[in-house]
Amino acid sequence: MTGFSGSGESSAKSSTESSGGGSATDTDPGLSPLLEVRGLHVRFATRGGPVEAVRGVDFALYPGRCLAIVGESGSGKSVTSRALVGLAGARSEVRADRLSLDGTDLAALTDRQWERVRGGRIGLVLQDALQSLDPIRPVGAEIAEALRNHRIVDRADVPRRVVELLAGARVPEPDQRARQYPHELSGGLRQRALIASAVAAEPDVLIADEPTTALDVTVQARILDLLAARKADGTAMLLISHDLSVVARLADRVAVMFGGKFVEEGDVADLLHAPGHPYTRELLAAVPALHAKGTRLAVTAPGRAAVGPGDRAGCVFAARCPLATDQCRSTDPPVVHLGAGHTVRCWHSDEAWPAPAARTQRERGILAGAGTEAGAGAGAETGAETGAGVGARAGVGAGAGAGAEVRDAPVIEVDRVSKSFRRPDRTRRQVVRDVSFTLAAGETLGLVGESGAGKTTVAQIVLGLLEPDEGAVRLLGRDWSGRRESARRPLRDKIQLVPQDPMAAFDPRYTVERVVGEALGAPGGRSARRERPRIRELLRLVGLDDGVLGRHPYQLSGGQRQRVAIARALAPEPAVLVCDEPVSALDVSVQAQILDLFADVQDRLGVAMLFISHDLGVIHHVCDRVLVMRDAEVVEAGPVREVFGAPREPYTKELIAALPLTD
Amino acid sequence: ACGSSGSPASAAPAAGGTLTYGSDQLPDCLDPAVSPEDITGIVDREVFDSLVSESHDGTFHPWLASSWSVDPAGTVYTFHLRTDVKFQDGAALDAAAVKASLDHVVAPATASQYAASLLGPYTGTKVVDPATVQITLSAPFEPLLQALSTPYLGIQSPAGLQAGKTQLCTHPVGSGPFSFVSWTKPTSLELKNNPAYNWAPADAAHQGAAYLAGITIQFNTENASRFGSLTSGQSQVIEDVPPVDIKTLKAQSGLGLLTEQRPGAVYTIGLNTAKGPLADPKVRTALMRSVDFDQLIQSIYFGQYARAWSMLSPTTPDYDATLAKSWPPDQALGNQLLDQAGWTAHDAAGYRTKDGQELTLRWPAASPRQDRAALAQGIQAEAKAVGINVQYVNEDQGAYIQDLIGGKLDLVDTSFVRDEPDILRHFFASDQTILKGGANEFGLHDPQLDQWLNGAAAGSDAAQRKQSYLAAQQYIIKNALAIPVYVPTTLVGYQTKVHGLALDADGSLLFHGAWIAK
Amino acid sequence: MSAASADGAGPATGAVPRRRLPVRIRPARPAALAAGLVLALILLAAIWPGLFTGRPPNAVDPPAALQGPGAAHLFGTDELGRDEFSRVVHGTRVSLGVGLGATALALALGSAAGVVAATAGRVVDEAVMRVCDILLSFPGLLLALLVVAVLGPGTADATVAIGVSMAPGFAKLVRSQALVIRRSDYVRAAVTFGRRRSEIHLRHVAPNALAPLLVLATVTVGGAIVAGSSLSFLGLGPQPPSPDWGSMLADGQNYLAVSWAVAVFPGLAVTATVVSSTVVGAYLRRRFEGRGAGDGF
Amino acid sequence: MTGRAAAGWLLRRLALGAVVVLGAATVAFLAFHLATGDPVRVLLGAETPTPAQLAEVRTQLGYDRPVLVQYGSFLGHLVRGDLGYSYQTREPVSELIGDQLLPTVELAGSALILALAASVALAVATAGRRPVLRGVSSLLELVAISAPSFWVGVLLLTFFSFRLHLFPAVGSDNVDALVLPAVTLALGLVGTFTQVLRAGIERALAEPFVLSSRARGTGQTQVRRRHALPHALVPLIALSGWTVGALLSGSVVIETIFSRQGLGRVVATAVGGRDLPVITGVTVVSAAAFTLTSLLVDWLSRVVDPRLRENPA
Ligand SMILES: Nc1ncnc2c1ncn2[C@@H]1O[C@H](COP(=O)(O)OP(=O)(O)OP(=O)(O)O)[C@@H](O)[C@H]1O
Ligand SMILES: Nc1ncnc2c1ncn2[C@@H]1O[C@H](COP(=O)(O)OP(=O)(O)OP(=O)(O)O)[C@@H](O)[C@H]1O
Ligand SMILES: [Mg+2]
Ligand SMILES: [Mg+2]
Repeated sequence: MTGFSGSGESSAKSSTESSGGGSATDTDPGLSPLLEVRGLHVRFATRGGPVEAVRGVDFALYPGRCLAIVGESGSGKSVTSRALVGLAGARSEVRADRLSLDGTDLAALTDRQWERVRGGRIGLVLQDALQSLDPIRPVGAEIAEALRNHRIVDRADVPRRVVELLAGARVPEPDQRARQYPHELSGGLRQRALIASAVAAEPDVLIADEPTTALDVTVQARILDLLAARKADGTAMLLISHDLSVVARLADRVAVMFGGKFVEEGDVADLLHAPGHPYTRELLAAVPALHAKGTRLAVTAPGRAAVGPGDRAGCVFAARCPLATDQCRSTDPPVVHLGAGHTVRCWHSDEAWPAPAARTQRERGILAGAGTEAGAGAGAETGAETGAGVGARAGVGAGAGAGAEVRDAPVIEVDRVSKSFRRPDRTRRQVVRDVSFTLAAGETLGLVGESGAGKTTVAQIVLGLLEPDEGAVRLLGRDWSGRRESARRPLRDKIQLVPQDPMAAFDPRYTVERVVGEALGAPGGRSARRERPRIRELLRLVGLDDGVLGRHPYQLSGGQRQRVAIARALAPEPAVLVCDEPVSALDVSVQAQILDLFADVQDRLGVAMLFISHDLGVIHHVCDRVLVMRDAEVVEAGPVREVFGAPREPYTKELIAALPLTD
Repeated sequence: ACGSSGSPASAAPAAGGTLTYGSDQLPDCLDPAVSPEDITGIVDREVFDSLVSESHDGTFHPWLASSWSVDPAGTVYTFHLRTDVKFQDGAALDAAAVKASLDHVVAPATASQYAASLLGPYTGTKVVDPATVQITLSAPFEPLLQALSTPYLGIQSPAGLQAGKTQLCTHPVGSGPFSFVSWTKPTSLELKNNPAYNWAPADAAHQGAAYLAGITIQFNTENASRFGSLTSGQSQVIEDVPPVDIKTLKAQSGLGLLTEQRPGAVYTIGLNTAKGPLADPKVRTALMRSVDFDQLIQSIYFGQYARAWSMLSPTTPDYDATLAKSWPPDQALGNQLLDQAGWTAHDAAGYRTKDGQELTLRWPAASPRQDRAALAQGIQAEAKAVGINVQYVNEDQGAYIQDLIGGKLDLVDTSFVRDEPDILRHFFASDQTILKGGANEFGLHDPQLDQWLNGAAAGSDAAQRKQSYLAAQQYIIKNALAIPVYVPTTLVGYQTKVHGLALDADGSLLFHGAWIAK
Repeated sequence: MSAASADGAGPATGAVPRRRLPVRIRPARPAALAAGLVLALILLAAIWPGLFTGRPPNAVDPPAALQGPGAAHLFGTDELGRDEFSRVVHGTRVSLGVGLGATALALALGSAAGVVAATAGRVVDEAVMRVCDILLSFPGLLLALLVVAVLGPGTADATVAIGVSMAPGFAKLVRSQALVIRRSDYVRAAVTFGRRRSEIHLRHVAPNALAPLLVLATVTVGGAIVAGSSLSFLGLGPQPPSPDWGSMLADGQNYLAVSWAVAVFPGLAVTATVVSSTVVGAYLRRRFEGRGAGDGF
Repeated sequence: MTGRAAAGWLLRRLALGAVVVLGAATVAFLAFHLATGDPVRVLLGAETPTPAQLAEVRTQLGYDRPVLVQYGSFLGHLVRGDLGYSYQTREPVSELIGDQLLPTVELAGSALILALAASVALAVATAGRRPVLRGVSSLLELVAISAPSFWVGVLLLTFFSFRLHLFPAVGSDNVDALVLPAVTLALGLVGTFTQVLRAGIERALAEPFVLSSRARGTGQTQVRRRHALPHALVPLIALSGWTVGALLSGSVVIETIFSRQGLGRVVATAVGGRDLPVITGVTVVSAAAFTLTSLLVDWLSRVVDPRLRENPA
């Protein structure tokens, strides 16, 4: 399955470039590299032709140091990491000029020898801790497996050692946990157990692929601490992440990957403060936590990393780059040294980068009629695809955006609502307790808290999809909770949902036209066609062109789908949008575009938003006020600036402290 | 035609060994007084002895009765019993035992399906002394001795008779050469040697206890697998070798075939003379003549079964050989007769109609054997050629009986093995309706036939009886009362290491003298 | 909406509707095309047998009985000299009729019961599902046999028997589909647009629950055909002289010693029909699943 | 899951099982009464009784009572294990079933073991590798699944028994006689099992935890054995209900072809002769067996897959 070819430095192909460029790997002259990779290529044979997932990557890992690879989804990070342990995948072809571990040529290993390297010399913590532990085996068995494979301790000592390792990974009550199954553990514990299994045989190299994704910020911080401890013990580490804040905490050096190549490499501080490559700059610009509310995040057009068939000439980022010239598109860019150990592959690394634009002052209260003009302005900034404009039809925002006096009238009043669910064992579990808040027109209220805190439940109550056990909800001054569905129906238009997973929220048989049409009260195929002009208008509002009208949701990208979902939510001209984790499934750059879109929509239409997220950075960027939930209760509430600037509750403090990159 | 297996030149009979016999029927009750089935007869023949024995030439010989006499009026039969006979349960055979046995046959509670009818105008049995028993009849009844020689009137142990209906059905106890051991429904039945046996019929080839230590009867209705069990050596003897396999059997060394045409009523299709289209003799004759039975039988039975021309089988006494080939197939005649009968129009499916009524004949069958179903389909196809729609429908036993009793059928197929022309009375005498246990399914009431058949049963003049039976056979064919189809034939396959197998007068297997060469 | 749980990869116990061939193939397009072609021929034979053979299936010719395959008789002849090829071709209609009829009946009965269970409240739901459980507690053929015992043997009766025995599987599937869909986000979304309950059922629940069902039905036909021919092999299906594959085989079994052809071709016909319909069904299912919908089966 | 919760689960399942068996019995009773034809006449078989006799038997058997009373007494007898008398053999049905159960279990058991062994070997050998072998294997499996067992049985019988004389054609006495029927019965299962297992193994092999295990230095074969196979067993266990049904249905046909003793043969004969008491009896017994199996299956699934313990039935 996995085949190596072309090992050895004699291969002329990429050596000129990498040695001539003086790869960043040379910057630790005091130490000899433990793992050395040069000219790594990985290609997959697929139905649609070969896919070049990794195209010539060079790096080295040193004991006690950490290299991070960042980059958007699909850029080839995971494939790179898997290639290092000889598990690139079925139908893959791996080529490397050099792939050596402590002087041994990995490319020449037999299957049996590989098995000794895996886990024994190189530990790999896979991307998805949820699924990287066998669900039908106790977690202890996985750790024991590593011990047995490498005969680390005597058979009889294995259970004891498993407990020690769990304890070492800071798992509380390790002897009990060892006997538990993955689904009985929280995400953080699972990740720790997984790390314990990866380091059980004490490998010299540890590769951690997105070790903190899908974890709550507080848990995330603890996992990073754990990895930092391994690093301090002298393990050479390769950290893979798309989250720059994580990287900043752990890594010494960063490589930015795009389209299967390292487009920029350097020491963490250098690279984050003085990014040289347009893509790195975009990446940094897209981090919401780094940018105040009211600034635009996205700089470039949406689109996935260009991992395509074959080695095309030209810069991999050219298609998305605002600075791209014909030269970029035709010729591979050279490696440019920006400073000590800071290199970038770009023709234009010296050119000025457009500063993140502050959006024009928020235009709440200004009549929606002005939309066309402002839309054109915004279009110029957002680039080609969104450029079609955030042009609102005159009427769309009218219901809500009716001037300053309306702004402060609450659209939603939530008064001491509580909700509990029956557990399978018939006890009740309090999911929401005594939650109260109001939401004014045009305002954005953030709802933040860790998983299971009850955020979605609050959203459902507000949407009138769940009845609170106690308390009441009022919508636009009228009773909303505690009424029959038929009585609620006339007001339904006024409150709409933007879901986390739009795919699941669309009828799989419907085309985009029908999806949006349904929200306009035209559910049939024919009636939707009659509404086509309005549907088009709505799609244009969210930056989609007519081409998507006839497509099915599964034929759209994640970002496009979320745009359709937003268009659909806007269709009935709501006064409130409830957004439940609307961007957490998206890549940073796509996330940035969607967040921009939300801001634009709110500017145009003046809708109020209840914005749910577990990502403080996103909340910080989007919201006016914030509610922090923990264990079913609101523990802190207030304007974003106050809560983030001076958190009062210990839990909030912990949350904010764990957020690495606030400015 | 005496059938017997093994070459006489072989070594002296060896005792011992269990013989496995594959039967193609599943018995449902082993009380001979209840069940009329062939397989019951075969099993019971080994378990029960009869008062007298009939040999192949039609003469009678002493068995349990050492001698007998008939009074001049032909209504009182006196039997002198052997005194040395013991039942398998240890009881001695005496006149009281014979009386108990016969009384059991006619008792209404027994609900005898066949045995009671064998006794004819029976009025009772009298114990004269322990060794003498008298059977009285209300009228002379010539077939009585033959009836008494069949296993269906075998003498049962008095203790056994006390045991009740279920026990009688499942645990037969008699005085025969083999005693019953066990019956694993529906697959097999075990018999074991009765070492005390020393009272074989006077005409038997072998006297004393049977050679075989036991017999295992495997019930195996699947033709192919039954035959397979013989070739693979799982069974030493099988009944009803599928005709298709006769060639294979003959070609294989170490296998032998015991074959004999069975006496009695041949496989016959009875016609509903009482109502429906077949009430018209022209239609009956048309059906009879329109089907080429020769070819069908030849191809379905691979030449192993002879074509029947009379209701009686050629091996039955008083068989009318002149009927042979007297009514050859003639579809032109069939068409002509049907036209004459008024069935002139044709419907869309090609069947004849009269007054808008299709010429449909209903022929139900209760889970028929495959060969008979095939035969029926052949008949169906040929009848269609002259425009008759024969509907051959598979029914369960209950529905079938209801159809039969209700007369909701036009055709019915039967055969009946018995070495007695009196079997014709069973089918055609007007008092032999099915409700009375007879086989006159359609309630035929023909004074002419009644006179012949009842007269022959009562008459003791052999020549006159013969005349009556010949006339009856001719009459049946002439009036198309039933269509004789083929002559059932015993086709017993055996491994040649089995010797001494014999067939009784009815063509049923006898194991008393059988032995297996070592 | 539940907190993180690993149910995504969880197995679906009991979700396997019984009485269909549990085939897990994912045929490629060429295989499906080939199977589709075979199936098309079979369908053509069922609709228009005269296209393939001019001989009547029931015409007997005793002297020509049990001939092997040859120029005169492509598949040979049976014990009555009937042309085996003609009988196999004409048998297509009977066997396919039983298979399709039973599936259609099961589909109708099952989806009616399933929709009722899913929509008519707890008590009805509970009742319908218990009845399904009860019927599912009979082994497939046994339930069909029970129905035949009640109705008596015959083509229509066998069809009904098989249809009834397959219906509970469909009912459960429809119900679970409907329930999943009812709890789905898109139905929730429809509620937020103020759609009425009845309208939601009509526009979202029903079509989405039924679509995978139709695909399932194509996979099920094969099982129904096998069940039908098993019944007729046992003598409980179409009655003679109707040329039916199962009963042809049952008859042919007796003549194996003379002619192998009588037992081979009807069995081949059943197998070819079932294989091709299964492949086509599996391909359709795969296409359907590929669209990201209905992974409920 | 706590012991108490487990006990509660078991109790609930048992209660549900009792409902199902009761329901099956009711269905059977209904079938009995819906069936056309007079049971008394069927019971009397070839006899041609007088109306008086009929009436007598009818009273004797209680068929003259109101249907509800009959239903009550039917259930009452059922609880005591009394299933009535066979029309055909006039034996108590419970005895008949008791006698015939063992050979069927023997046949079904050996077929099951055979099928499991063969399909595990096949699935492990072909899952995710050797595309040509895998293709051939899946085609053969499909044919094995699709070919009706009566046909396969007849072909095997012809070839191995009649032509080659390798195995006896009939009987249930010795191990030899079990080979062909068991193989016939197993063949259909092998196809299904292999496909299910292979799909399961392939699905499991694509899961991150397998990659994770490989990254720990676990070899190919070990990964298949330790991780993939147990996962593939879960759907196989879930299929047990189907399997039991297939085995029982299969034995009806196969016992007929091979003239074996057993429940299947009893059923086939009973249906042919519309021996409703027997059919009813077998129905109730098989419903009970089925219910027990599904209980066992659910329990087994919970053992194999701990995730299921979280969501009680
Ligand atoms: N087995 C495979 N067969 C074919 N293509 C593959 C395979 N594995 C990965 N790829 C492709 O290789 C590219 C890189 O994938 P990779 O998983 O390394 O991305 P990533 O950077 O880790 O993204 P993410 O952040 O989403 O994890 C993707 O385009 C992916 O589709
Ligand atoms: N319908 C329900 N029945 C029972 N429990 C439920 C139900 N819905 C939610 N819960 C439970 O209530 C708790 C809170 O759920 P909720 O979905 O509101 O959390 P959340 O804050 O949105 O978490 P996440 O960030 O994971 O989405 C969870 O533990 C969940 O398991
Ligand atoms: Mg990745
Ligand atoms: Mg949530």
